[in-house]
Amino acid sequence: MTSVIPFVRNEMLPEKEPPLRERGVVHWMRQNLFSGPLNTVLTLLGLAVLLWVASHVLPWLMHSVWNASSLTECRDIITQRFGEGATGACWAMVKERWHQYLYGFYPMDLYWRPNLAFVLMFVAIAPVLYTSLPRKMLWFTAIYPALTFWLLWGGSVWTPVVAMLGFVILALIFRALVGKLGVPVSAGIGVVVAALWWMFAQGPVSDALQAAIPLSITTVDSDQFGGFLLSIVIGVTAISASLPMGILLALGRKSDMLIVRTLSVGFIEFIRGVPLITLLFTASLLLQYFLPPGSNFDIILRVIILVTLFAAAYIAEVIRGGLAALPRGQYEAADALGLDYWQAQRLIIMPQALKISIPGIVSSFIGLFKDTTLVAFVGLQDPLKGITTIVRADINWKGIYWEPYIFAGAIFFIICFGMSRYSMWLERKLKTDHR
Amino acid sequence: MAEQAIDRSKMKVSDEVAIQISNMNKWYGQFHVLRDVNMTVHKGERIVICGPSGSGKSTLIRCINRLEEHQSGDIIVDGTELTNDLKNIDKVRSEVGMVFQHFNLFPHLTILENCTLAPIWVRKIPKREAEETAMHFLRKVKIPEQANKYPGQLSGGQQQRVAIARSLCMKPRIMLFDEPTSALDPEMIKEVLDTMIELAEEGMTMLCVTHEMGFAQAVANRVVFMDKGQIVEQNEPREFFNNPQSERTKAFLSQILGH
Amino acid sequence: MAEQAIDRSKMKVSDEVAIQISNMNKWYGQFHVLRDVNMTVHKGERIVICGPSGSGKSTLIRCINRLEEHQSGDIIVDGTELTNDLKNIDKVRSEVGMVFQHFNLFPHLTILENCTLAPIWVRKIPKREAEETAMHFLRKVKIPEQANKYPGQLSGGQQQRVAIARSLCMKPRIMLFDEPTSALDPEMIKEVLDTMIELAEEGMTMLCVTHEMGFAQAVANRVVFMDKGQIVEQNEPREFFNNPQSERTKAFLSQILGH
Amino acid sequence: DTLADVKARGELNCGVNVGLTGFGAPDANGNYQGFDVALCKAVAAAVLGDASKVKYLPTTGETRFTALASGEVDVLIRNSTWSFQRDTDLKFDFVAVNYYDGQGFMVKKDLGVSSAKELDGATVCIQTGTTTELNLADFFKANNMSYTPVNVADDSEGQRQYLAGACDVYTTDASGLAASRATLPDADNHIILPEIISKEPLGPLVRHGDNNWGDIIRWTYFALVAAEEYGVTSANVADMATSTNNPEIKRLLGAEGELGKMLGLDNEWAKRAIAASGNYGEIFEANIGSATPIKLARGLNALWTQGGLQYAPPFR
Amino acid sequence: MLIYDTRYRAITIQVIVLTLFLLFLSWLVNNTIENLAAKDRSFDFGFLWQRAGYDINQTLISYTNDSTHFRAALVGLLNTLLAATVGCIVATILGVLVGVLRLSKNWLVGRMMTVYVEVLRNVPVLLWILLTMTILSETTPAPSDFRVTEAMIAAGEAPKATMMLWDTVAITNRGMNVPAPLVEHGLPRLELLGMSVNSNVLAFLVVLGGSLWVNSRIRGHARRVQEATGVRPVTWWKSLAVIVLPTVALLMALGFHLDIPTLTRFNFKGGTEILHSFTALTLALALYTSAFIAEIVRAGIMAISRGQSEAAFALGLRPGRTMSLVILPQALRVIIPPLISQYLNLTKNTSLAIAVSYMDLRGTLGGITLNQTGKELECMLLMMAIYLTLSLIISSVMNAFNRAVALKER
Ligand SMILES: Nc1ncnc2c1ncn2[C@@H]1O[C@H](COP(=O)(O)OP(=O)(O)OP(=O)(O)O)[C@@H](O)[C@H]1O
Ligand SMILES: Nc1ncnc2c1ncn2[C@@H]1O[C@H](COP(=O)(O)OP(=O)(O)OP(=O)(O)O)[C@@H](O)[C@H]1O
Ligand SMILES: [Mg+2]
Ligand SMILES: [Mg+2]
Repeated sequence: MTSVIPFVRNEMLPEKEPPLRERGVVHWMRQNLFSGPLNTVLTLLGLAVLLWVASHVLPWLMHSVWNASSLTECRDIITQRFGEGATGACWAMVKERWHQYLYGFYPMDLYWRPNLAFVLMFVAIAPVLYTSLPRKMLWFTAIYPALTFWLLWGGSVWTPVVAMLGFVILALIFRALVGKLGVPVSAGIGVVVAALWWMFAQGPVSDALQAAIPLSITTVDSDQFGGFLLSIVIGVTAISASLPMGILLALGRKSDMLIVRTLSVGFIEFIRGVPLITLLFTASLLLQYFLPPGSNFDIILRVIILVTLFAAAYIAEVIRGGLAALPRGQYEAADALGLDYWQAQRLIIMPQALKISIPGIVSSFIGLFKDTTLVAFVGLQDPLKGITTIVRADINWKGIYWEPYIFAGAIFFIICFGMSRYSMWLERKLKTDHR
Repeated sequence: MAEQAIDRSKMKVSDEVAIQISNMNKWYGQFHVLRDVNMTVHKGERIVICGPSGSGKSTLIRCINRLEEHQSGDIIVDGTELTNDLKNIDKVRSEVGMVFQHFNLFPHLTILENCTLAPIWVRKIPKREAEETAMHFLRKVKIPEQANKYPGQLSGGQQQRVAIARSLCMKPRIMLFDEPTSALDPEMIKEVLDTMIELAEEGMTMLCVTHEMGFAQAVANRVVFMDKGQIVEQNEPREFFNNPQSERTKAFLSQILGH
Repeated sequence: MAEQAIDRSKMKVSDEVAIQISNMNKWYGQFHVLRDVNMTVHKGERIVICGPSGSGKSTLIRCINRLEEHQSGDIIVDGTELTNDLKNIDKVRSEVGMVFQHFNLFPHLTILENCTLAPIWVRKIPKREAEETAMHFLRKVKIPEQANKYPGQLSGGQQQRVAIARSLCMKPRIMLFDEPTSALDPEMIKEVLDTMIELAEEGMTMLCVTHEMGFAQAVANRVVFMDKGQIVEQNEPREFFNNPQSERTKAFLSQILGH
Repeated sequence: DTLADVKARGELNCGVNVGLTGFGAPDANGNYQGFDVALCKAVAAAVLGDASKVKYLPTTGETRFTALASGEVDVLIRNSTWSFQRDTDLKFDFVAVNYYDGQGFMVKKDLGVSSAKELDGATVCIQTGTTTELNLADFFKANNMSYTPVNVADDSEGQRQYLAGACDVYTTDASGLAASRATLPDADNHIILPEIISKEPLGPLVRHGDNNWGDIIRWTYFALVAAEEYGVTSANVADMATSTNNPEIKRLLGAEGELGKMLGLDNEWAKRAIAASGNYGEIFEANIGSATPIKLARGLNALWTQGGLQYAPPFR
Repeated sequence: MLIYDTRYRAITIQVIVLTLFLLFLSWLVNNTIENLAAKDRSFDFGFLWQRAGYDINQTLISYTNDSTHFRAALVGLLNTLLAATVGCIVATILGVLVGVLRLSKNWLVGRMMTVYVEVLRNVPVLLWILLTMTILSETTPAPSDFRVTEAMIAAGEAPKATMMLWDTVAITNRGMNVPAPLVEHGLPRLELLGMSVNSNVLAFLVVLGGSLWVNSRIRGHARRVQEATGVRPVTWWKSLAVIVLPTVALLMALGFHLDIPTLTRFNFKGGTEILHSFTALTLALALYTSAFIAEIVRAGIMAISRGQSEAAFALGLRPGRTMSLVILPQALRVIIPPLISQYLNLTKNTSLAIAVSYMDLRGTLGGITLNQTGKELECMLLMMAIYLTLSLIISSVMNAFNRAVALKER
């Protein structure tokens, strides 16, 4: 039987560099590119694919033409410079038409208005995301929709102001009654009164105000909206308008009242079960059957409404996930403190659930934003197909096809990719917020 | 607990009834959790409820502020009967404070906001005033300096003390504790128990589910032992621990104290 | 541990060498984790490895069954040298069992399937036979009745015992343990240590990273202390604990035992 | 009452095609141009007194009739074929034919095809949702030939697919074919086959039930045709109104009679309509005529006096 | 008051909600009736039985322009299902591949896969459909490029393009022409349940099914042997023989031969033509969806902790076995639910087929039929109902699956 030989180290060994083959570029390549037969094959395959792509795309890109007034001219220039049979990109089209891709037919001298609205959007979102900002900024968030509406569509300033008054009335009535009648009833009465205001007082009051104090800017009609402006207007409006609806639907789906739950589930599953394009066709083809005879409003508005319903179903599912992630204890603590259902939802549950849901909401938005290209199928000027069709109908650019797709695709990529990265960053940041 | 001289003289029990539970039964589906529970709690009493896991202790105290609904029998809290009337429920809840095992602080609100939320929204107290009350109670649980931090930044013991302060801010007449220390590390348990002892000394009516027998001996004026949804034995602490009557109590105590 | 009379007489150490580590070095990128490690383990030895966090204990035993690759020096396990040769690695792995801190049971398989998976697919043992062996070892770790449950349905201590049984089913000659009890609640630690003691009594060669000093004193025939990737001290347990030589060991022990 | 609506709105909602070269498409500045668009402008000028008071609503093959039926547009001027079913079953009124067209075929020259009867087995690109689809099926059936359809969404897509060789033949209205051919880089390598397999009378259409509004569109259009017939152009219309002695022209231009009143407009309506983009001939030449890259011949669309079918009833 | 009593509160609210909902519903229906009356339209599906009058370029069931609109819709639906099925399969293969490669230690490949995923999923799917179509039709030769004329023979020139795979497959800018299976002396068609069934196919399926059954018996036997002795007998040659021989025998008996596409005046005829519109739609949808699937797969595999594979290695299992016995069975539970919702998305996205002239349900029922008949209300409602049914079927399969594989917990 061996006995243990005691051992004591008195001098500690110093740290040493790893042997040469474990360091340097060669090591890195061996480790990361050629660490085995399979990896070597993969690396070679990857290189081959890269080379193949480059050899096909690069010449075309190198032969780009930036200044020309028509496709024919582009082709001539390319033949001239690079010889017979050379092909190249004709970015001259983009140079001439880029503003239509971004703004559609929005009057050029008014571009500052959508630009301003776009910049202000970030100011409006900021206080929602960053609780460290002064709470007063939320007031700006509240008036932002009206402000944007006015900036984008123009006209009398009183129209959005009076419309906002409807919300103010709703809020006042709600506040006055909520103590006595509870949330659902007072909210219901508020909504009814506000709706009456919008239906009957909106027009006369804003006209009267406009007559008394004329304050207006140039009107821009919806049919002049197009390109990314249209996509962003539809996307942003639909997502923000769908949030409250999504919250209600998510609560409905979690409710223990059978009928409420069934209706919520039915709505959500119906919307999620049909392609967006059929809903768009509903907006353009079927709404005329479902609305009272004679009612007729803007196709963009109709599309926004249907897209909002669509987004609401998806947002509801996202928020449901957020709700599920909340421990039961939060509900119980709220109950034990004597908060009622709506107080608990508003003060305790929703702030937390929404925060958890931010990444999901952002990815719904990205999905929706990409899907706004489908409005081309109902005749709106989306940046991908709608504007491109128009450009191709121009006798100068008839027959161009890669460039518009690459241009619009690149912008989509930048926006969507940027947004997804931002939301990942935000998620990390919000997680450590309180540590 | 012994280290501290506990002043039992202040802990007066009055004759007024705070909670009256009579013939109360509760089922979860088919499962009979609480069976014919009868219990009278007087103002100022400090009752410790103990018993094996699953014996219905939590369920019992959760029935008292209607986090669970009972199916038969009566519960009268401070003169208000717990029925299906929402108004009564609201009234009872605002008189009864509850502290949970897992604290259940609201992580998105600061400590101060946690404490002022219910006073402002339920009691409709002006914010300024609510904050003053909150600071008062935070001082009492000895963490006024944490008022502007978030729950996530505090240790478990501190969080539980905040939870107690939060309940106190509603100025409840009765406090319920459901295993307030069992999710805590040993070092932190003492902080929380000290706070509870202080509360007891001020004459608060308390029902506390706990297995801290030291606490029971030092503070409780009555120990209730439950098993299988029934109250098996109750007695004042000294008698209860030294001279348990029922076999089940004996078995349970030997297990608990044997540790 | 003291409650139990441990029969050290059966734990014989033979002269045969089970593991021979010589001048072994390992780097993670630029970081030198293991520095010139030399160690000889004889058949039947029960070695406890301890040391501060990050000192390379886990890395060392993971090198022994090639879960990590070493960059210089030799490791010879049961006569097989660990090189890049896949055959050798397979051979070593089938002779060396390993138990992890987090059990790492396969949650989609029942306990029995967990235990028979490797024997069937690696050792090509008929299923019937593998199941018999598995039941044998499950009985040994005292949970034969759980054989058809899933890991998620067991407590932590039970899961760790299954993990041990799973390793044993491969009939290894050497067992490696990497902090097998540190993820367990105190009540469950004992169950697992008992199982390990039983193994030791049967003469299994064991290398065990653990901070359970009671276990070390009771079972180990050698305690190895590591720091900064080096073996700083090794000795038989009594000497090691009562008379540590190096300053580092002393500091470490005072910390561990001070608890 | 559409007229009252339009007047109250101060704007004419005109449903157009945005993807058809020469007939309707916005340019780089967003201004709509084209043969159909010019008629929209003329109507706006006649009704509202300002040719720019038009809101162009882009429609697709699928949405166009719904847009009209639902009142989203006041008039649809979008190369739509007048057919029995559309006039009756869909409850629309075609008020005139501003372009007599017919479905034709375009093929690559090197295919060596000289007649549509030789197209057995060919792959044919065709715009979906149009009458051409049915004509095509009927034509091949009648001639006992087979074909493979490629149903494309719009003209530019059709042209692209044809050019890429995804189909041997591109079929659409002959005007569209000519426009497409004109803009091909190698126009000479493509020929339009002689067969015209269908009648495609294209014209503006309005909803059933508002006859006065239909009359306004119809007679605005006829005013343009008549103006060509009488030599009234956008350049000389102001002079003509005062200087002419021809009573028909006088009535047309409002110098005599009360024709405008009968339509519910003022008497200058036709004058303004003609001034907007010129008479029918001018519009034709400016947008699709031989001076443009599209180079359409007048053909059937010449005035009846010149052997064509364009014929305006008398203004009296 | 009812609203303050917990017992009646819920019922009261539900009654109110239901009333409001029914009011809303009847408002909609009422509007629709009024609108239909105002437009002098009717609401009936009779048009489905009228002659369609148009042609469809890809039909899985027999269809001519004399068929009814109903049959056209059916053709469209089948085309939708075909694109969806093939798309899902390709997307899964690509997605799994990319997801696994993205986890690979190979730096270059890892980066390339990241680019693949990010580029594909951050650009609208419509663009991918249009682009794929453009690439397919721009980079392939026209049918005429295959023609060999007298003049060319004389000049010794080769045609610009030639057929592939021993002159059996022609890829043109319209589609892929591949050989089609034909039988010389086939069995007569069977009339079954009012449907005409190709009995050759039936016979083929019967024989194949039989072979597969025998094969499963052989494998079962092998498994029992393995359980008893630990050694698995070699069975692959038995399996091969059992599956191949009877099938080959049947095909020979029927006089099986391939119908090889040949160049005619305009197109390749004979064989089966796989249109580019189909390929482009399916491929683009598959590529787009594969980016999402790759992320799902990656997340699924990463969700299985490293500990699992280490434990398997420590037990002596080889990496391949570890993957198949330990990692995949667990990862699949995580992967499959989101995977199926991707299938759902893909199925819904096939409605973009019109962008590349593929005649799916949207193209027939919701496109040409709608246009020719003007029955937008009926067509759109019918179409929504069909898509909804498809979705519900897929998601109920998913729920069933989830319930079946849920891990057992305490
Ligand atoms: N929501 C519920 N639905 C069904 N059964 C429940 C529910 N909550 C608790 N139970 C059951 O009721 C019994 C009593 O539960 P209770 O939580 O009151 O026990 P307890 O005495 O507090 O136990 P512990 O010491 O473990 O907290 C237990 O058997 C438990 O399983
Ligand atoms: N995969 C790895 N890559 C890089 N560094 C690593 C890796 N694994 C471990 N290390 C580092 O190697 C050192 C030794 O790690 P090891 O896990 O062996 O320590 P340990 O002694 O087992 O510590 P503990 O008691 O915390 O388990 C640590 O500093 C650790 O950070
Ligand atoms: Mg409990
Ligand atoms: Mg370790």
